[in-house]
Amino acid sequence: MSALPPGAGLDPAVARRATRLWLVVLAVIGALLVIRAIVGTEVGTGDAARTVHGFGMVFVEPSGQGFAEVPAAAWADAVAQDPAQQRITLSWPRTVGVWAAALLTLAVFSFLWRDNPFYKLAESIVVGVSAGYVMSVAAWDTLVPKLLGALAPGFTKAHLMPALDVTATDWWALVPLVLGMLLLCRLAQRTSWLGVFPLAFVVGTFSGWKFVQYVESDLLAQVATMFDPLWVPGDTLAATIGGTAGAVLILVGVLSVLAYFFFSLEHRGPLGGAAKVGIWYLMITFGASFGFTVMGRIALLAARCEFLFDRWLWLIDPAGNH
Amino acid sequence: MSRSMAVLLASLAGITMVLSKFIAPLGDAEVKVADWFNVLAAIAFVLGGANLLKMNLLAISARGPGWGYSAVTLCAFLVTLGAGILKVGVPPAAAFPAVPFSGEKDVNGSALWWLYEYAMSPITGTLFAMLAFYVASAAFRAFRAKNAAAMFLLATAFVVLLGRTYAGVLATSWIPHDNPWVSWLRLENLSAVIMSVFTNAGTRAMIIGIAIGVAATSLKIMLGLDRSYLGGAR
Amino acid sequence: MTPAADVATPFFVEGRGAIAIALLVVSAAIIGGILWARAGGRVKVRRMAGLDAVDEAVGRATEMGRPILYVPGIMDMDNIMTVAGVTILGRVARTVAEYDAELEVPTSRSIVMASAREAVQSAYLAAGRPDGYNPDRIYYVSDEQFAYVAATSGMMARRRPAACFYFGCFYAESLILAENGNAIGAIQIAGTAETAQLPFFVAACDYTLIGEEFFAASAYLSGEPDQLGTLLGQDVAKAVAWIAILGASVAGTVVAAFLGAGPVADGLAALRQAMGGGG
Amino acid sequence: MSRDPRLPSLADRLDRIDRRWIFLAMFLAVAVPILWVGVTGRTFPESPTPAVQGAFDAVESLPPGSKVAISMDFDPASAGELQPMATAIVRHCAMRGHSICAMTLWPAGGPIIDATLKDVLGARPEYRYGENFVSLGFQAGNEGVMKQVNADLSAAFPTDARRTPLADLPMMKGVRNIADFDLLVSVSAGYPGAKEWVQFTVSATLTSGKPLRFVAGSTGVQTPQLIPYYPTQMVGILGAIKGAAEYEYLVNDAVRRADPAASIPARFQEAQRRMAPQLFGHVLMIALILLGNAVFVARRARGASA
Repeated sequence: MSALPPGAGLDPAVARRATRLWLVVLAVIGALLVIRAIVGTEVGTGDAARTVHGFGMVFVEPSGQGFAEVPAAAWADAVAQDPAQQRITLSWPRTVGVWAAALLTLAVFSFLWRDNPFYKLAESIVVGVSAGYVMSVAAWDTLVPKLLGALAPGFTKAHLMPALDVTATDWWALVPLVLGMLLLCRLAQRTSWLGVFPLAFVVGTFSGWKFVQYVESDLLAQVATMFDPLWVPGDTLAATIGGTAGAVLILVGVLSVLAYFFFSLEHRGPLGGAAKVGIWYLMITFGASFGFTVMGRIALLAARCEFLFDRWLWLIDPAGNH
Repeated sequence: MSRSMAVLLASLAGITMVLSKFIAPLGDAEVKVADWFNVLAAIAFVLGGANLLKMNLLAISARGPGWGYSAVTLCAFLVTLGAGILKVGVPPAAAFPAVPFSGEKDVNGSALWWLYEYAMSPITGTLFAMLAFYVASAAFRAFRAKNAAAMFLLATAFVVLLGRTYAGVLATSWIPHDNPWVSWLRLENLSAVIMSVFTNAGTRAMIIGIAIGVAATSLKIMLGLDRSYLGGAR
Repeated sequence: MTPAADVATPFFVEGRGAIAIALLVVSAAIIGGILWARAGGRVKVRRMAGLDAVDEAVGRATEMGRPILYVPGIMDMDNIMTVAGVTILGRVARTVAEYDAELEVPTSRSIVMASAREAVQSAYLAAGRPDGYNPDRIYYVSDEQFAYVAATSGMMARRRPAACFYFGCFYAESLILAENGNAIGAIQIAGTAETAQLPFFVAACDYTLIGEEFFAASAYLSGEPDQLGTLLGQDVAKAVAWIAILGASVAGTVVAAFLGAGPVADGLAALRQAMGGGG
Repeated sequence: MSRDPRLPSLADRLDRIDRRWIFLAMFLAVAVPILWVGVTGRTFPESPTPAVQGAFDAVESLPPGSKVAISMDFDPASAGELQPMATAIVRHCAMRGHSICAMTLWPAGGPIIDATLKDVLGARPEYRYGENFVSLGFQAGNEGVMKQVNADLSAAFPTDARRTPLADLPMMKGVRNIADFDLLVSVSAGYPGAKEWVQFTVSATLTSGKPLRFVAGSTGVQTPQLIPYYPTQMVGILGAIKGAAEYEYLVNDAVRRADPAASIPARFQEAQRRMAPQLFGHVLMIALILLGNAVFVARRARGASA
């Protein structure tokens, strides 16, 4: 394997080799999918059991105003009872969706190998879709209820959000509207100086807010936890010694880590010693935090693998989806 | 001139917020301000969206390398925005059949739901999952016992990793669990001790330091000493 | 929203004495530090290797003709870490302007983009290079965390910045960015107060500013007396906290081990409750 | 050095190993056990830690019919870790006959609540919406909402997710503020989440005469930040998928003790199933750390610059 970092490859010979390599990878993936389809999957039980060669399929049945997903086994059962039934059907949008999701998943993983057109495609899609998504959410969840709903409650309730719980106009909503308009003045060169006022307002208010919040719930409350006695009697001598040692180690740790954060004194002499112990505590904290996080990250990878193996390839079926 | 006014505005706004925590009639200022900020951030999307359009349109018109990806981004953005704002494929809410826009914007089956479920969610989820690979690579490279501090980092990560699996439980299962003098050495207990003593102390002290750092930063903003977020470099 | 005022509500919120005192102490310490520095008092600040390396990193990027990446976190301006990140950006941008290097700032929020542009533009102005400022290199990507990461990682793989700075509020993206920066051989300097992400920056970056150090960075980089005075003030506040912690611990121990239940124990419990330290 | 410096030693080569080999190893360590467990259906037993036992006991010890509020503050990106927790806790509450009130402060949390409630309560006809369980849905405002629910729940959530006013829901009779619940659970992936619930809601009730019992479920990365609040401000913590697996085990164990013949549906063993890739992933991480240090020591012994 070459040690080339991802993205390097402007040399045409390298680029040609990379293209060939990608063709091979794609051919292998394609062949595996064909084999998967030929092998097929048995869905349904008893008399309804049948082998299907498709996978990554989603079946739906009507439910309320829309459709609900049902396991492939339910479809097999329904077809076994009545081959002409139209209640449980294959959902093309959802099936295409599962395949799109699976291919996009592979495209993102391909970045681990190196930057490549598939990753770039996935990247372009996610940037566009997510920006559009967050803006839609902001429009419907914030602008409509909190701005339009506050300033024009009658119109909003009649046409957009009948369930909105407002009756009278709330003129306070003009404040963010004016601030927002000032911010948008940045779009034009001549008026862009007005854009600093909303910035000043936001940063100012939140600095006041966070000032009190952090001093209250982090500084004061954490100092207050240190009222815990150092002497911790337990049921047994071992418990007493253990509890007391723990309490003393906590105190030593808090004081020495704080000592590390002193800026106006060089880390020499007793302060230097304390700061060094402080660093050790910090490193233990980071090590533990790292260890805990690894767990979560592996779980996420497992979830993606399960998606590929379960919902797309139908290799496993732990939750009885097909 | 406008900058000085802006700094004054920041100070007044900050001081008002501080006072609101102590003066009862100002008590609901926080909720209001949080609402205002959300609305402002929503309006600011016009700035971000305009920038996104501009950057991608420039890239497309320049036909530089990779302009096709810009076109994809642009299409994905406009399609999603259109689907979301116009609630494409969203039936009216059951309670209000006469109001066409009354349904939830991302109800199961709608266009926005499809884009979220099958495009955005798998990509972002996979990017998140790639961390599993990166933690492995970082662990191999960075966790080396170069000095005492690194040794502590390494040893703790090791114990926690081992203690959180069945393997760790097996590895120290020979230590009697009913002898209080040694039972804490069992890996699953040892990682709990690390968490409740060392991590507890380290986190507490960091939280205290951070609170003081936030206080200093906020005060500097309210006093007008830090103004570079407004372009007021000195 | 407002309940009917059938009982006269007091003008001041009750039970906020302890927090008021704490705010006054912290404010007095920091303002005192500023005044001390203004009056010509000497403020010595210990070295912070991570910040001393900023110049070196920018210089190296200039030599190699590669851009410099600056990420001000992924949160909005209502987060103090983002404000600190933008402030540090102002200082870093000044160095970048002096070296005439190329700066790249992808942001995850529209308002942060606006603020970062202000900070960078005025830094270029202050450095005497207003022409070097290019607002198009400070751009909005997406509010979605991982969409932002996808675009920034891709950009890193293609433009190969020689120096990466991460100053602000970070979540899971910290390690993705830092590992990708590592793979392209960039010098990386990070700073955050998001304690959960510090291990990853420590593992994958060359230098990491931990917690309060991150908030001290802008003052340190500016080198102005006012700013250094705030560091002194922070230290005074920390010293008070240090003594309070020691005092609390001793008091708690004496009460628990020797005095037992009684008026002193009640007083201590009341004090603890007023400070919000639970039961 | 006695060897030809142009010939890199094994340690040198390992030191410069292409990280993609590590990626491949990690992929295999996770993917193979998933397939193995998926095919055989076997899981590992768990031994619950005190923090998880505390959470379990908090639900177990409440008398049937108690009111439990659950805030599902996460999005699909963290569902891998947190969904099994949310499912297990809701299921445990349902087994004990508690009333469940779900809410979320994350915009993407609404569908998660619906799916969880449907998944667990769908097969329990005795659970009727509005009487034994409600979903308040999503409310924007982060800490602002948490402060509001301290004083007045209906100010923060005027209606439930189905736009029914709270006053019209039988289950919400007698619930004026959050402290009227017997237990608050937050399953959270970050901000706002368990930490904020402690700071703004639970802490506020500690002085009000009726302390609110609080259980947190959290991602691995957030768990260390919650440790300082346990056990004073929170009675239990479920940390990461391991915490979820332990809780699931306790719940499933309770089911089996009540009825030894009961079969546990696969979807209620999700976290336990996930522990197999965890085990191999962790072992790989440990091996990588050991290998990294072996390489480091070997190269240092040879005098190579690190």
